[in-house]
Amino acid sequence: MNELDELAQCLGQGQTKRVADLTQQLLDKGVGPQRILNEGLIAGMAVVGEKMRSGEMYLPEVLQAASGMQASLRLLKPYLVKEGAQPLGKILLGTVKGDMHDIGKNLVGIMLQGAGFEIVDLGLNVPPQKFIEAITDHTPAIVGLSAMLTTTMLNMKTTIDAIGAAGLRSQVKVIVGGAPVSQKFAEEIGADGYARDAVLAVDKVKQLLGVSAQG
Amino acid sequence: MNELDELAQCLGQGQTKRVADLTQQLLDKGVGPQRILNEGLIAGMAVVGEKMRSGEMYLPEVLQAASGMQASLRLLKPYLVKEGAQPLGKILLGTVKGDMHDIGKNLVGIMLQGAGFEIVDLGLNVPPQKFIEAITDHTPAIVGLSAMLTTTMLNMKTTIDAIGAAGLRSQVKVIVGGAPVSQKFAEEIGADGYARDAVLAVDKVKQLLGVSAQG
Amino acid sequence: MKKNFTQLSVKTASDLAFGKAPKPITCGFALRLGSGQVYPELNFTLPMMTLDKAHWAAVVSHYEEIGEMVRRASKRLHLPGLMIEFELLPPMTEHPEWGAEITSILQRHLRLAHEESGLSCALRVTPTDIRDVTRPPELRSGKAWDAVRQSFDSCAAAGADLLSIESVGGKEVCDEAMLYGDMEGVVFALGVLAPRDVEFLWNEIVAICSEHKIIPGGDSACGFANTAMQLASQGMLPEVFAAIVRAASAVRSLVAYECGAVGPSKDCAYEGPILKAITGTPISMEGKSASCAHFSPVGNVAAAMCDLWSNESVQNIRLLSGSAPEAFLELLAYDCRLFNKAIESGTEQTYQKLLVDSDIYESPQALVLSPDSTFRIASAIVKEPTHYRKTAAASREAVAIIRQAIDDGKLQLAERESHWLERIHSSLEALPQHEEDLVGAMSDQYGRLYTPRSYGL
Amino acid sequence: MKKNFTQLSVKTASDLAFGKAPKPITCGFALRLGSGQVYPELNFTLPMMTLDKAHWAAVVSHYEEIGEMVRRASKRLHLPGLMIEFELLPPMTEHPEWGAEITSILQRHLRLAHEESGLSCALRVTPTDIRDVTRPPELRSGKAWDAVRQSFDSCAAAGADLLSIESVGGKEVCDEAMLYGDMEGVVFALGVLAPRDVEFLWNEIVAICSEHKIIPGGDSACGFANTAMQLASQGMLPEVFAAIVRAASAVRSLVAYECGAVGPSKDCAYEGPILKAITGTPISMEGKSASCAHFSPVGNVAAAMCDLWSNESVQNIRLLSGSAPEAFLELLAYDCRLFNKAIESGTEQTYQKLLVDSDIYESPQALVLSPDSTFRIASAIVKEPTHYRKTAAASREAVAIIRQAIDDGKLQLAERESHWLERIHSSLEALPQHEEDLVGAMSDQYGRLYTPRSYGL
Ligand SMILES: [Zn+2]
Ligand SMILES: [Zn+2]
Ligand SMILES: [Zn+2]
Repeated sequence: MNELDELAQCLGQGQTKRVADLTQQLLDKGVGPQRILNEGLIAGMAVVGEKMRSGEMYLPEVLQAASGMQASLRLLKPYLVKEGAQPLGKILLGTVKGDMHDIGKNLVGIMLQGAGFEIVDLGLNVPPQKFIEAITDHTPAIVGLSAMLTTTMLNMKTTIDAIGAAGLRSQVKVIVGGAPVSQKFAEEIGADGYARDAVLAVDKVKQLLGVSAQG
Repeated sequence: MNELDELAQCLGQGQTKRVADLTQQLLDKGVGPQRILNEGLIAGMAVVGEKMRSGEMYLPEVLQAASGMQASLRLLKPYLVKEGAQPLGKILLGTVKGDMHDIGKNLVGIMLQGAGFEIVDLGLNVPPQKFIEAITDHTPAIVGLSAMLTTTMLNMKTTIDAIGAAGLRSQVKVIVGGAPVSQKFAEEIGADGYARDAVLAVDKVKQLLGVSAQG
Repeated sequence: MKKNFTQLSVKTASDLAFGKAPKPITCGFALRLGSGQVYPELNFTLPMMTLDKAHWAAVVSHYEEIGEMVRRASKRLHLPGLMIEFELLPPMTEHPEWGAEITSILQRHLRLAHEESGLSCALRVTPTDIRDVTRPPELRSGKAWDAVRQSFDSCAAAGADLLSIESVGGKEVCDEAMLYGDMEGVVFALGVLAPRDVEFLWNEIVAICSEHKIIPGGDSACGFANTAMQLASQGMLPEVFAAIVRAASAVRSLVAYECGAVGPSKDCAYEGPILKAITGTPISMEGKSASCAHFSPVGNVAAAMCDLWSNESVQNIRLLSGSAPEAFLELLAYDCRLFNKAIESGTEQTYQKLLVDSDIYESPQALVLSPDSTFRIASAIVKEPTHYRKTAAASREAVAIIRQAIDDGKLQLAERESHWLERIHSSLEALPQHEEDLVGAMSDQYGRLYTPRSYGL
Repeated sequence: MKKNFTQLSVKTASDLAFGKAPKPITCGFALRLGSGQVYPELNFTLPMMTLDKAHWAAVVSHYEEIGEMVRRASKRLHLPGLMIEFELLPPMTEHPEWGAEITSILQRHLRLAHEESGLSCALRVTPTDIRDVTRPPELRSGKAWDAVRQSFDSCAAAGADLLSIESVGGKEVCDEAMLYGDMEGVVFALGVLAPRDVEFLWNEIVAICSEHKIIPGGDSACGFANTAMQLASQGMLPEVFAAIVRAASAVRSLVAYECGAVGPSKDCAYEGPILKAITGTPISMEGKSASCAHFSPVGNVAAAMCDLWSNESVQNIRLLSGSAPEAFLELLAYDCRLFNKAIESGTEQTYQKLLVDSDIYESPQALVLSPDSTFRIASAIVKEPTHYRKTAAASREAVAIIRQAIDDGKLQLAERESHWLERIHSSLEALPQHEEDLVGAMSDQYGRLYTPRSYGL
């Protein structure tokens, strides 16, 4: 097994320390940071995502893998910056105004991070204006809105409309999710995508950004 | 008991022959046809409607009363015409295009007739154009649309829109009903009223036309 | 080749059980019915939308979504087996290729479920009986009948495992007779007209099924007896009327079996227990599980003899938990666990008694569905030689059952109900001995509503 | 005045029954709970809409419509009794007068139902615990807590017959601990933080209830154990984890009873049976009947000891039959007929066994809800002196129950599940003997998530 494959495998096994060590070894050998990221980390996390989807891995194990990825990224970051490498994409997340549920949104954030995306999480009960400011500040590729109540889901529409009124709608894709939300509702309020669960949210983001399963 | 009260009572008891005889007696005595209609027939049918609503009378008994009313009206008609009396109002009924259910609509027609309204029933599977022609021909005060399928209820909207496009919408009030229909849906498609069942449909029609319970 | 059922398939009322039928059948992907297990039969329909060529992609995506849900949920719920029913909507029957397309989508998902997780399952397909598009209905020829026949053939070719229909012959008369509370007219519609149409129709369906080597399921008196049930629940008709129509309606549905149907009967055919008692074939039933589709006074007792347990129909809309079809599939699954655990543990008679006793004295409509009533009505039917006399006998037996429960002090009826019971009793007693006499009288009264040639009259 | 439950309210597991509680209560309009009958508890919520001042008329009309439906349907279904629960939405708690207005509407309809048809009924009102509007939550002071307290008071004044809440103290830590599969953190949240908050909160609620002479119902570990159940159903957490969290969560809910709550517990408190075993108070439960609100692996077994049978929540939207709340009320009514007929006929143990045995070996989450498991977990809880040690003991007993079922060959677990069972077992064995030691360790790990002063720490 080559060391990149080993890195991917250790990631999936949650061996955080070993992942960091292997990353350092690869860097020392002169392997490009972008290659380590793509063929080691993101490839490893793709397998993790697959296993989660098929029911072979639970969230705590995925989080363990994700923390290995973070450890490795901390080492890679200076090199990536030096190379001017682009992250896979930035995603802005938030639960809409009036809604205090955040566990579902948090899951989506964790899964997306594992897939190599950068996450900006605005938390819960987020008014439209705060989304607009964050879009201006962070220029995300995608905004993810969450709502868990039939009486807050229309605030997703309010938020999308406000983003439009601020002239920012063409800069971002918007995805929505949460217990009462459906594909039909997503279409009706002018969202670009809907996902039933956190695993499918990753697929939807990749699809919207034209990113293949392997990153 | 005066004879008008007796007429009303016999009507409710389904004594068709006696209702006709009493009507003739009253006419012979010079009682005005409009008074016989209002204080005898419509008053009697109002009691019948109440009893149906409270569960004291079943439909076959209501129909029996309605046929008494028809027998009486046949006698009154020439006098009413001579007096230039106006009927309580004309109602156009039909099941919308694509929908073959007519029992619910028929019930509404029967109940409305009993309440003194004139009914024009277009039957089932009625295309918008046929409604438009009938509005022009019959100048009804109210159009009642029925649909029983989730896949035909939108044809109510199509029909209302077509009536609008033909410039006839301001001439009629539109009420809707049927298993999948709700108050909210009625409002969304621009109907003037909704009724959950045949008894409530009579109330709704009276309310829209500003007719009191006693006619 | 027409069967004539002259005796019952069971010896006593206590032989009538859920999950067990004297003549089990196997269909689709190894789904064995009536041999010791009850399975869910899932039903669903489209939410509010326009069903035409322009919206066809949206229509298809609903059925794809339901198919995927079925595969996911059958694993989650550890389903031991599953029937799904695809009830066509009228335009899908008018355009037989549309119904066939959805049939093949659902068939594909069931095949995948069977391959992926070994699910025993089958697809029931039920074209719409659109022959009443004209009034009076044209039952044996014309565009509508051609489309219905083509729909059966196309759906069979596209992967239906069994075919059913809710046929409408005689309904044009029954509807009006019921509104006027005319039991004589109801017996004419159900005992004279309807059997003639069911025979015509099911000879065709059985031929199509045998050509495609699939199973002719059964018919449903939905348009007759469930209409009566609905009118009763709205206070338009007496409950006793609806109860008696229920019993009377079994005969016209039985004709499908005389012509070669082998079950399972349709879910909304609450006359199913009577059919099971006579023919021995497995039946599908619905009760409280169908509260998404209609309310009823027979929520528990309807389950007493079922082999499939159905939700009748629910729009593919979103509830808080997930899709409404998934919510009702979960309900069905848990109900079926109870049936099956009861059979496994030998307590099925205790459980059946709970299902029966919890309902039967709350409503005469529930009373006529008990195993005892079923056995009595079925016995009355097989003793008589003709469909007309069978129908009259079933009605009379239902009256006798209700009267006896009142006499025993077990069933309390409002006075208005008792009055109607006696009125119906008198009508039934006054029925002519000879069918021809009834036909003559009824053609005077209802002749404008039907065409004799549609019934070979 | 704090109660200390040191022994169970029942002698054996077989004393745990549906419809009967050692300490029955009477509430509202002569609704007697736990004394031989099970009644429906109907729940409902708004459909998709904006909840603000501008849309208030539309909000009101939904609750009026539901109230009218309840009056009509309770007659149609011959309901012997009914609880309805009004669960406030967050803005209705933020504006206590809004919640009070809806309370008085529903109260009026129940009074009319009682007057018109003698229906025994009561109104449960459940303000939203909005104290987690800030992170970390401010539990004992501030605007949110003021609103919650005012909401209880206003709803009590407006006609609530009993008060409940789904309190959130400790949830901020439990959520994160669960994501990381950290059982130590879960025990800290459920056994150290949550009981302190429940005690604070229920002292207040009991005082408000006694002032208004109404009944302090109970709390629910919904935000903890049902979150775990949902994560398990999405494949995010092992089922064994959710099963053990369920057992552990009973202790924090028990604290409400220590402070004076008398039941019935909340429907979504699946820990209810444990509470009933300990306190003897009637409980509300939900299972397959709540498939409108969420799916679960405990559809039948959840009914085994219920005194109220609930649908948890359903939007007031239209199904084919009528409104969704009416459809689910019908389901509840028929299920209750079965419970009550079983009690009446003396077959309740057979029926309970069906409910239990049909589920318990399909999922460890179902297993821990059986009467036997309930009795064991409850016994483990009352033996220990502190909430922390009670919580640890409940968790360990749940592990022992699951292990034994595996050893007996009755429960089959996937290898990944067994692995987690052992991992959890090790965490529980490694818990410090003294609470202070756990608090120290956990404040390092989770200190950023909570404020000690919210827990009097
Ligand atoms: Zn049907
Ligand atoms: Zn059906
Ligand atoms: Zn809850």
